[in-house]
Amino acid sequence: MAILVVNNISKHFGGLQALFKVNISVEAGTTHSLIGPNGAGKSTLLNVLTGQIEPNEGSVVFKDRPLLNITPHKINQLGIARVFQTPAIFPEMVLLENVMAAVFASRDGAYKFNLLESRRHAQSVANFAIEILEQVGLQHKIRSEARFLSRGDKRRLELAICLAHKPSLLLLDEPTAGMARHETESTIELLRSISKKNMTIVIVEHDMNVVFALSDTITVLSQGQVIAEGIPDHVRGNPAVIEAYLGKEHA
Amino acid sequence: MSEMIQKPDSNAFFSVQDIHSYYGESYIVQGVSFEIAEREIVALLGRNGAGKTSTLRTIARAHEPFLKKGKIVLNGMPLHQLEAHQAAQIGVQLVPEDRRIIGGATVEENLILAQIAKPIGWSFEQIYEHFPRLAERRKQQATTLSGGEQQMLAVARALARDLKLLLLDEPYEGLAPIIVREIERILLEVKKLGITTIIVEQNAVAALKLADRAIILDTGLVAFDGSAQEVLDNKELREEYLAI
Amino acid sequence: MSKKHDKSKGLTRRDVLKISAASAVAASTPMFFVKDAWAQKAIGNFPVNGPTVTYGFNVPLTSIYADEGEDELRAYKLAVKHLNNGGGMVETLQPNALKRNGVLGKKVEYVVGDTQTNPDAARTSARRMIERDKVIMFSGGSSSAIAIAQQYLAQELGVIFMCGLTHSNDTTGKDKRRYGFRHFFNAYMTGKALAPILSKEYGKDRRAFHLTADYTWGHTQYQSMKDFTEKEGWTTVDNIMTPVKTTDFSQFLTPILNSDADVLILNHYGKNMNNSLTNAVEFGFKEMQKNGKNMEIVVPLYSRLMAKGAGQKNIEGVLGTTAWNWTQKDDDPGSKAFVETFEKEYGFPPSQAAQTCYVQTIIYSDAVERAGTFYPPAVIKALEGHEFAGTGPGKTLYRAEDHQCFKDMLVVKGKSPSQLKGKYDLLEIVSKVKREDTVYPVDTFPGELGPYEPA
Amino acid sequence: MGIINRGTIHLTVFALIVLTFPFWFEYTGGYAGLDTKIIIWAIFALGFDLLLITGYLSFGHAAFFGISAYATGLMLLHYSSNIIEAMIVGVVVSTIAAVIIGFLTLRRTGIYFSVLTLAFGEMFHTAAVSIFSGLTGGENGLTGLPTPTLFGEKMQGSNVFYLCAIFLIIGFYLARRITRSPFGLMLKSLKSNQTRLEYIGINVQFYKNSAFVLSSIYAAVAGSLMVIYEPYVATEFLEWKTSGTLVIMSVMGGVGTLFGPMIGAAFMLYFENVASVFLEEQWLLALGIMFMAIVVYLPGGFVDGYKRMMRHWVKKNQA
Amino acid sequence: MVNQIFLQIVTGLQLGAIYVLIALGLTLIFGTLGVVNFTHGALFMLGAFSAVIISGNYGFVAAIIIVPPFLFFFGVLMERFIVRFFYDRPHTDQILVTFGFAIVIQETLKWIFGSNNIPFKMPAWGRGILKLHEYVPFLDGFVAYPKWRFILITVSFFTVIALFALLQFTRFGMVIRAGMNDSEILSFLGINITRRFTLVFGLGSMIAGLAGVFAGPVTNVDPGLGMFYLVPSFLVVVIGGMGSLPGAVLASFLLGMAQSFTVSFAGLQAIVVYIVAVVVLLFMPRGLLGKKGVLD
Repeated sequence: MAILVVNNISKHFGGLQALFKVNISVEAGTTHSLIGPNGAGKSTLLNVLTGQIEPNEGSVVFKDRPLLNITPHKINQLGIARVFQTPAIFPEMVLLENVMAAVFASRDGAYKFNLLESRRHAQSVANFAIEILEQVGLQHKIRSEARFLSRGDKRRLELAICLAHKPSLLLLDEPTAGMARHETESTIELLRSISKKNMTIVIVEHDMNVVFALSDTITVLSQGQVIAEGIPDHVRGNPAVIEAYLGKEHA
Repeated sequence: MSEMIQKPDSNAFFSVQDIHSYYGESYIVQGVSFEIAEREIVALLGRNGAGKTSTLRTIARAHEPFLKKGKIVLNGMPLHQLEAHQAAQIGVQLVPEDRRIIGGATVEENLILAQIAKPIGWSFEQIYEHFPRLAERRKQQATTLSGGEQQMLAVARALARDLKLLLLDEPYEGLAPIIVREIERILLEVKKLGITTIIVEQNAVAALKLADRAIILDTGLVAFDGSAQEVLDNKELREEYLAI
Repeated sequence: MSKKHDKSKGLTRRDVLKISAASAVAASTPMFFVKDAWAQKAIGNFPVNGPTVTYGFNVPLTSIYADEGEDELRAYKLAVKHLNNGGGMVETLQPNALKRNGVLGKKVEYVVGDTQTNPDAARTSARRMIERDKVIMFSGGSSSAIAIAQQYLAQELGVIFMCGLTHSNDTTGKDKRRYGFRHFFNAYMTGKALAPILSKEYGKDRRAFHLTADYTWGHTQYQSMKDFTEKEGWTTVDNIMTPVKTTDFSQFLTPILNSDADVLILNHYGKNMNNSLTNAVEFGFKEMQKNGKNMEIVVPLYSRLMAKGAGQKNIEGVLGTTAWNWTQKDDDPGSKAFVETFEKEYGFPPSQAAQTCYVQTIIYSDAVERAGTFYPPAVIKALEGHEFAGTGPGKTLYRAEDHQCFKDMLVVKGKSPSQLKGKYDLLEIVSKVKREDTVYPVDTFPGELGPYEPA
Repeated sequence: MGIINRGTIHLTVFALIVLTFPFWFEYTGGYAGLDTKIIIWAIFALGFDLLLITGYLSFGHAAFFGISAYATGLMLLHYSSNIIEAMIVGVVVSTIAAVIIGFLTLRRTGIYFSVLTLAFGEMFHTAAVSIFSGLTGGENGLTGLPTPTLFGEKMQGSNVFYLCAIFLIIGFYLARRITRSPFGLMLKSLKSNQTRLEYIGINVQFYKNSAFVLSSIYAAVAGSLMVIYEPYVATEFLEWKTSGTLVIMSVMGGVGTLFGPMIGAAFMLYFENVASVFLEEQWLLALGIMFMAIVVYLPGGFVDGYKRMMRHWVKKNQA
Repeated sequence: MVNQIFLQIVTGLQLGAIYVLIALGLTLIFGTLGVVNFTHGALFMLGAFSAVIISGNYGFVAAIIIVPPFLFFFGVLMERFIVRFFYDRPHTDQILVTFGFAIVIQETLKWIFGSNNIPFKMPAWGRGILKLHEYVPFLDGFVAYPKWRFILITVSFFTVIALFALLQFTRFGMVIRAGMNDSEILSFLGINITRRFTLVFGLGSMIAGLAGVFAGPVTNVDPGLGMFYLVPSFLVVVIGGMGSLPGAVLASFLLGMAQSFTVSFAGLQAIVVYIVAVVVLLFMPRGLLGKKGVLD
């Protein structure tokens, strides 16, 4: 069953055609990668999905609900979480607070605010937050301020913030950028364990190791258009993909 | 990794010695060292976020990232003690990512701006001779140029200055393949001029076509320093650090 | 006679306040008509303990009326000196109960506060004097808003306030308070004194355009000027209310240029007056001809310091009223004594604000001596309806019903630079208006004085 | 958790300091009356901090202080001298204004927000002295108010002090609870990263507005108490200089610390009324220089300075 | 009727001219350096004080010659010793520090000169009125307006022209315009943009000084002047669009006209400036002419 369907999305900025009649269908419980050279429209597509950009035409359907013309926080409340390319965390807050904010948001929704509830006494929230931090491997740093983390750890933290919502769809924008190799590997493991919990994941990624290690399906974008789609092996051998992405001579 | 880091030689034409730089509180360049001989062209490679652009910007003495430690020496001049404009005046030229063409100014004004500070390099005649496209559009608003033309202008702007070290940051980024070929042709021409160059490029294959040598960065550290051919031949190396 | 009531030695001021509050009901019986039957409870900072008594001088030391404030302060200091050692009006006051050894044998000391020309700051500062420095009386001010604000505070806390420079009808009109006394004249009296002279100087068939500072003083001034000039046969063409903060009045002057008005009346004071007059002169109103007559500018309320701020050239020939001018030193012994001692002390002549504040301090002290106690209701009684001489030309009356003072006042005109005799000689006296000519019935304005003992 | 935890201790100590304020304040050169004023401004500053936590610098908070003051004053004047109705009306009217202004201004950020709030604030101030001068008494302020009462008891002297003190203690308790609640966490997150907050499913606009309204309620309570303390309403209550003073107090004390702005308020009023005796007219100049020095060298204000000192001291003692 | 409308337009123009002179420097500094300068009103005031003192002692021409360079110098020092350290700090910090400095300037002037108005004597050539009906054909009867106001409009006009010319046609201007767009790339091209920014700050202050010289005689001179003009000049800059010079000019005249045409409605007149600001900002969040700067 397709959890997310992108229908004929087009978007242009002035004269630049960022997306042209893009169709993608993401199956529930799978990991779906979007690849393509810089400027291919991957980030634009993510922005369309999370309500930052209004497309010029087309529609997006998530769990049979249209996803356009609603604000990012509503999209999030529907169950779509996003990890940004540059980690979007709360730098001045400690890790526990970072995740607890997300847990509270998920528990209370967009409007209800618990004015007088003590955070210190919200044990179940804190426990859940710690549990998630453990899941991403940050349990030993829960009292340090987020801005002092390394880039890799910041990304893990952001992932933890997103997981706090128990989303049904996780959007990852270059989750391993800036990570050392061993970090990348543990991130792959982490994502794999997450996807095993029946989570649908959409990844935009440059690192082919990551892409091929994780993906059930790969969609290749080039200059705003889908040029190939399919299982990893199928995509790997596709000449159009090689030309556009890997470079002709050394495919 | 450490065995790959070479001891910097202070006699080199250009050397970077154990530089550490920060964006605010994030520690980006974590102790990079390398050296480059005169007229050499080096490709600085690595995956997204490996610290390539930050290294270039540190060399160009940009305000950010902030260099906390380390030395950068060009032709005996201590670059690490200078500000960006001073670095530019002794011959460092950065052609930045996104070209950074100055909006609201014409093509020619962009070139004039490049020649306000002394010393200057190519004259306009020379530039227009090599870049006839720019000559055609000299009175046009520079931001209305196509991506490829903007890249030409960015390179021309660097040549308009008397340069000793050219830093190219992602010269092919966001350009259509046909334009990439044209920029490639220009860069090959620049190569013939014998200017010492560092080129950062995501498209490693394209970069290695120009470069004599390759340096691969990984999370702010030098992971490999060797000939360009070595990178092209070593699939494992490519997969590990370049993800191709 | 008050000595035996000094029982509250050990009490804190808070207790004093509480007692005074609790005794409010008991005190509001008509006992006080018999002087010796005063139930002399603690009110405000009464009783006064120790060998000294403190007065509070709350004047604008910063902000727009600072110059006036400084001159007021000079006058206060001089008054204290004279009260303690004799001299000045202490010698000329008639009748005179002052003993030249302080007041009721207590040496007079003073504290100074800064009103910042801001009612809120003025009240804060007054409170500080009352609550920290235990002043028995406070005085000062250069604005009606501030005077009124302090008058209410005086009533609340039971400390007499002798108003400084305040010209609004409200001060002794709808906002009159039992604990506040005004020595200065008001807008109504200005209108009454000025209008006949205007019609004499400029003719009966005049068309006036008013610019009015948009606050209560301005409104009362405008109303008074309108009423009295219309009585003289003038026509009021129009009035524009100008925001108090205006610094450039050109937009308000433009409509006048285009009207058929031939007199411009500026119901402005202080900085507003400086600016509007400067702008009006710039707009050529002084050289302009309208309806075949010379255009005239009138500034109903004048002060020498303000005239200085507006610039000599601008005020030349402009008519207005003022309470007193130092050039009157030759007219009466009180003015003479004051001006001479002031000049001797400071090297230049006093302003009308200084004269008002000086007299207020002297008159209060005299009332205390006459009452024989600092007990505020008794002092108020002594001041109410008191008539005296020797503080300026003619006799002065503090009317009991509204605490407005009536005395002679002046209609003045800005001198031309050629007439000047020295730096401080800016105003030419056109007419000395007699007290009888400006008296008005009490019921002209509404308002209640409130009780003798504060609630 | 036992009953004796850090929160209880903080609160008890705070309450004790506030309640005993009049008794020791006089030994520091202060005097009765000023103590009440300090408490009122502390309430105002405390509430302002709830907005500052979100990173929004309002230059128009005097509006809520002033509107409430006028509403309270008018109630006392025309309806009854009982403060309960007057305070309720004051706070309600001011809160309605805050809801509207917040809705309009919070859509902008940074300097635009500051200037918009400034414009709104000055609009109210100017309107009060011109258009509504019949109602407000114009430049004279609202005078002639009766002595406020509470159940027949006159609200004067120490009565007002303890009334204000109780409000401050409750206000502090609530502010502390609020900053330590999930809501408080969201406000902190709001300053830290609005985008991320939106992407964890929070309606950022709604939270911003709530913080704005909450802080305006404190301002309204303070404005209302000011009128009870001094049965008089000055036009200055609405003026932008009042907002500016509030900003200076908060910054000097230390933004986002709850204690800081209160300390800033106390310091500034103390400085204005006590230190001005030595500095005379130059106290404002001294204050300006001090303020600049704090912005340049100690952006965290007094509270930060204290923390740094303590850290330094601890380090020294450890060494 | 025609007369009246004409006069109100002239009044609107000259009110706008004062706003232009004050707001121009403010928006130039914001547009180029990205600094929100709450000291600007105080700089204008400093200009007016210097002008009144110098013209009182040495004549008005001396004030024209001395005051703008003095303010230029003052601005350079201010940039060098205060503002420079706040380029990388948030706008709110810039507001705070410049607000603090404005208080310091104001209180210092108050200390030295007292709080009362210092009368500003107009030079003889600026006094008197212009009889407009002699020049403008459709006016009938007697229509006059002070000469100084036209001088003010003219000075304002030429200042705007000069600033535009400086920015459009000189090398310095080209660098500055480019710097407003992207100052970093200029430093990569070897240009010491910091030094030029210092000069721009000086230039902005100099215009404030010029405003002090020419607007001083009509606004009068006292230490409240700076704070008084601070709020409206910020409104002008924000309404016009932060950093947009044409926007500031447009907004100045918009506010001037709004004030001039509401003059007979006392209450409205007092708040019209704020109403315009609120309405413009609510519907055009970036002000009338966006925020992209002089180049657009």
